[in-house]
Amino acid sequence: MKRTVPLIIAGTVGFVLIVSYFIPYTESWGEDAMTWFNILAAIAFVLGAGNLVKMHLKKISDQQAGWGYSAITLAAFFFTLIVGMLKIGVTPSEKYPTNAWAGPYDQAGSAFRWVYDYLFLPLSATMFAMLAFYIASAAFRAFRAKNVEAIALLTTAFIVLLGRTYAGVWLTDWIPEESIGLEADALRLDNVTGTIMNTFNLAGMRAITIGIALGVASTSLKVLLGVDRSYLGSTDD
Amino acid sequence: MKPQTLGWTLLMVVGGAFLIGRAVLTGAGTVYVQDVEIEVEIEDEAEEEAQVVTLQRVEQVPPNARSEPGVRLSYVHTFGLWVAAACTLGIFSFLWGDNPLYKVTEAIFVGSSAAYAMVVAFWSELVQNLCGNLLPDLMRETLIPGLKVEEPNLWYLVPLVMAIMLLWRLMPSGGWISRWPLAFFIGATAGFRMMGYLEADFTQQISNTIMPLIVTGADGSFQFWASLKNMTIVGSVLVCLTYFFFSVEHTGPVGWAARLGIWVLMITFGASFGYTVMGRIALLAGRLEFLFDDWLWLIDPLGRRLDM
Amino acid sequence: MRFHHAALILALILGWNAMAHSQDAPRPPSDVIAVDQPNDVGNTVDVSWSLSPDDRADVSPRLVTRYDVYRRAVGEEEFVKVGDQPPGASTLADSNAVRDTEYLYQVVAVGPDEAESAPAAAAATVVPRMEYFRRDRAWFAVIVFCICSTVVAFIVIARSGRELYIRKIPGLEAVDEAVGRATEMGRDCLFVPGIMDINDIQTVAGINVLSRVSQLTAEFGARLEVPTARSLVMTAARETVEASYYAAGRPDAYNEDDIYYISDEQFGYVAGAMGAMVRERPAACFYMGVFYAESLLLAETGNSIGAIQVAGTAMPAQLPFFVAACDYTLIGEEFFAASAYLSGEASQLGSLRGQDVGKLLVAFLLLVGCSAATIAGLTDSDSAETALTFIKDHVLGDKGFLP
Amino acid sequence: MYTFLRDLDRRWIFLLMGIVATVPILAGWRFPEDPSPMVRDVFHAIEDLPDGSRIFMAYDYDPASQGELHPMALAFTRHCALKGHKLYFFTLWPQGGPLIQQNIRLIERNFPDYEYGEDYVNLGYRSGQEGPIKVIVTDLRKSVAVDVNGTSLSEIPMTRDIRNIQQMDLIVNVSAGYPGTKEWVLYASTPYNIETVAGCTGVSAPYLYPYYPEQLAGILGAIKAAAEYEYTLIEEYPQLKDDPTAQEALRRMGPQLVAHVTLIVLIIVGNTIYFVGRSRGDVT
Repeated sequence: MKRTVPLIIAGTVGFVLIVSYFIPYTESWGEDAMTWFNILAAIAFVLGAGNLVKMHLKKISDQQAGWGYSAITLAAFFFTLIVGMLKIGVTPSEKYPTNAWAGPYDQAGSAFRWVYDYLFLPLSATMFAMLAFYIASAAFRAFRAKNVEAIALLTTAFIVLLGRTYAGVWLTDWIPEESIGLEADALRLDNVTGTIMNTFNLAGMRAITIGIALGVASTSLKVLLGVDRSYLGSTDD
Repeated sequence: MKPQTLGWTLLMVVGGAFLIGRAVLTGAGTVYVQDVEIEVEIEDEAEEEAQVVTLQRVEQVPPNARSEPGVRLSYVHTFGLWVAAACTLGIFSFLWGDNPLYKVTEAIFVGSSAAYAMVVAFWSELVQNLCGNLLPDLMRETLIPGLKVEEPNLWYLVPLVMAIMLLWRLMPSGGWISRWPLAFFIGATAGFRMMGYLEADFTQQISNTIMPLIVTGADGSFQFWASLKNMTIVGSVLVCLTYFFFSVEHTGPVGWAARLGIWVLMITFGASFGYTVMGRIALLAGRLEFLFDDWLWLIDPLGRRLDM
Repeated sequence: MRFHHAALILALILGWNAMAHSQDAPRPPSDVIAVDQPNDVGNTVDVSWSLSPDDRADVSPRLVTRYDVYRRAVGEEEFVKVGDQPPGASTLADSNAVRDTEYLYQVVAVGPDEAESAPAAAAATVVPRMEYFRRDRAWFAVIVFCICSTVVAFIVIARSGRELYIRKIPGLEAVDEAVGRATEMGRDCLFVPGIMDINDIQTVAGINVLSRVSQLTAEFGARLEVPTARSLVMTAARETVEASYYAAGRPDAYNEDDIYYISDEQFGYVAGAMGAMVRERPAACFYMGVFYAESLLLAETGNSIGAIQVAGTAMPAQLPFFVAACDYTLIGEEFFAASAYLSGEASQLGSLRGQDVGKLLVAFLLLVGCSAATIAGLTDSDSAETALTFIKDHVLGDKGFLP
Repeated sequence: MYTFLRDLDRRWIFLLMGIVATVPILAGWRFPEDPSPMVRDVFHAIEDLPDGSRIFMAYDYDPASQGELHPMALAFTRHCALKGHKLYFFTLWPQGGPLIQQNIRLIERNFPDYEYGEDYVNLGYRSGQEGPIKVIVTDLRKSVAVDVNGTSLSEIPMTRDIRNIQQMDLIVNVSAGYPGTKEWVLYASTPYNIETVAGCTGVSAPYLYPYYPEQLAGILGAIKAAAEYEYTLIEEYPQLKDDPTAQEALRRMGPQLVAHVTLIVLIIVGNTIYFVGRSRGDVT
């Protein structure tokens, strides 16, 4: 019961989705399965948040190191949750001016939007922007020409870095368009970059893509046939 | 340690003085808003005359409009802007090293982002698709007045039950119940991914790679560069696939092919690296523009503070 | 009173419309054709027409502002509008048809001020039908079947006890070595199973590697920390690690709280994981699963605390950073192979062999296809041309089973 | 010198990077652009459609990647509006909603003739990662019954006759990762032959190249391509020449150039130290 039913469910729904790809009659079955899937995906956010709350409450009640930060996390969580769920500051939309609940939850001027604009946006954007610094330090310390492979990687990176800014154009625009009967401008850095992207990068990525597609197919098959059941865990509960 | 503390204190004092100076002298970091009233007519079937409802909206305006009538300083948004700037600097402070300010911003980030995703999923998916189909009349009267679903669709009880089973995981015992919806989730993913990947990433990729190895122009002349390009593409795909071949040892000709394959892969990664750098710098530029333009008013690329 | 007004307005509109007709209504489109869309559920009719002679891009303002498409079920009186298209467009797919109903279609060109041309009707009626099998995907079905059956066949062979050779994957020793080093130094190991959910196969592969790492930490007595971005991954990781500690006979050393959930949000998670790294200072870091931008953040932070780092991912975009910043990286499919190798399960090794057969199929199709394309380009050979179109349009395309 | 550089605290590099990005922004440096063939392909995919075509704007990005993708998204929106296309905004990212609203603000400010429901509509966010693509590609209403304002799609003129997104003339996808361009290619454009163009982050552009040109009509990779796109747009529509909001990506290329050169210098210096160290026997 605890293991067989899940295997049957996984196999059936997967099979329906595969069949609906080939048989138009079953197309709507596939749509229904996907609609339910999307609802479950939304519930997964609640599950995630539930876990977060559980974990931080435990940290606070155990007075673990840094529990003060857990308290801040929970405060931020509940503040965002409450202003969002209650649609605080949302005014009715023009279409339904008498129903305040019909306004969009992320309306400009609402409290939830304030959290988005002034907390969420700067925090996530800055987090991402930090990568610029880390790339610089990685360039200095990690990108070493240790062997032939590394040299290939570095040289390509060099060319692409230059070729994708005006520096590449500026450095090599002295190369004539045509010389000794050949299209010499292919040697300009911006064109070399284009060639690398359209030839080597395309081929390398294509091989990786094909390999991964095969990997996805065989793993999916194993899941549907119940051969791979790691998602069920190894214990009974 | 002492000189360092002194250095920090000095930096803080100078920085603080600069900020206060900017704020007092130029008004940097202030946000201005305008109240807008929208009149909407609602047609009431019972009434002869259409009723008029006035909706209040607050709109942000660029600072150079601050002396216009109806425009006022917004304390909420100004406070928000300074909070945003503090958050930005708080995260950047991690570059120096772990510190309490970073930990506070990190905690706020984790908490608000979890709640954010939950709120958005609740309103857009659970209310509209789940409740909208199970309780259409109630939803029409309360949350979604424009809903067109007439009859409750009882099929949606299935995802509802599965949702409850999934949430059962938060309970102290009986966690195995959540395996049923989990199995549904995983089975569905496996099913549609298998088809999607095999079509777009397998057959289509083979089809995209089939090309003439020797290219001739319209007049029948031999095209050297185009031929070389095609040969390189087809050859590179084949040697890279050899590298990912696990059933034979990489020795002899196979070993050579695999070695060529790893070189092509490295060139690919080099190109990837170059492209990624480009993106990351743009992100930093975006943040710096926020600090210099919106907050400190040092630059004005969009002309929002001309004539001030 | 109201009725009176309405009638007056209607009369005005009609009269004005009639006037417009006579003056600046565009000429109608022609050659309207309505056909049932093949290989569908039977809800779509493809309507096409030749543009009105007045529909010209070089005249401004345009004399045709849009085309309205109408349809009427045979037996009904009124034509119903089913859609419109901008000028210059000459096709419309009406996807709101009802299966097995006979329809008549007509198209009207609309000019400025809503002046309508005379309707152009399709010569024949059309009945949308549902097909039982998507013939355009017939060859694709064959390919899917081939790949699936090879994988299944090799799994069966492997389970029957036949040894399947899989080449040694370099970098697996790196895992053992890293855990050993961490134990020597008396510091922790950190395992990041990526940021995607358990339904991603890379996460599953990562959990397989985790099972190996946790076996080692259980044997050596090192502490293992696993921050996760998804609650479901956390549960799976807990179960895997617990099983390893039981198998190693050290259930007492297993601490559930070392495997914890941070946040579903990408950067919220990274912020938490990076924080954990600088505070706990693990000596060995493993990154196995799906990674996005966080790859470099994690790898650089690991670098700065001097940890040995081993990574594995099939995310092409993130591989350069792992390759550059980590001590060892499992690239793309190598990562899946490593996970199969580590699990040691016959079925895993069998499916790996099945994938290799898939790669042979790719090589075969490429060689045949490229040869045909080359010959077709060099000579005017009809058979090479036929072979090429057969492979590209039928076997790999959507033109049906046979030409 | 060697030991100083070898043991250099990485915070100095961070500082250098900060300065390098700051100076061009404060100084407002700009550089000319030369649109690449790929960018022209994307431009023509939108430009060559008949005016008033239906375009599905799948804007799958969030504030984290705003610096890189927002200029591109705005350029797409502006271009489509200049052509008078009908726009259907949709996002698979929970944080994408307010960014769509900013694109809509652009329309409201610059194209007063554009009317909500007639010329553009905001379908909002749906959860399930690639799940919603699978549904809307055959049945839009099963996933999106109402727009963001709670109005039923059957009451909105431009969605009344739309059953699924196969009826779109083009999908314009701006993507910051997963779910994004790859998923649109896998579940919509390849199986149902819907023409698609993509604008994506620098990190994902290289792995989308295998789809070009058969499965994707064009790819804009990162801010550089966005700048070239803006440049092409200004060439074609000279009225944008004096509009600073139409040149956000062009502006961002200043720090880009200086930072790229700095990175190259850093790699060279790093490797010099490495080789000097190796010759001295410092590195194994």
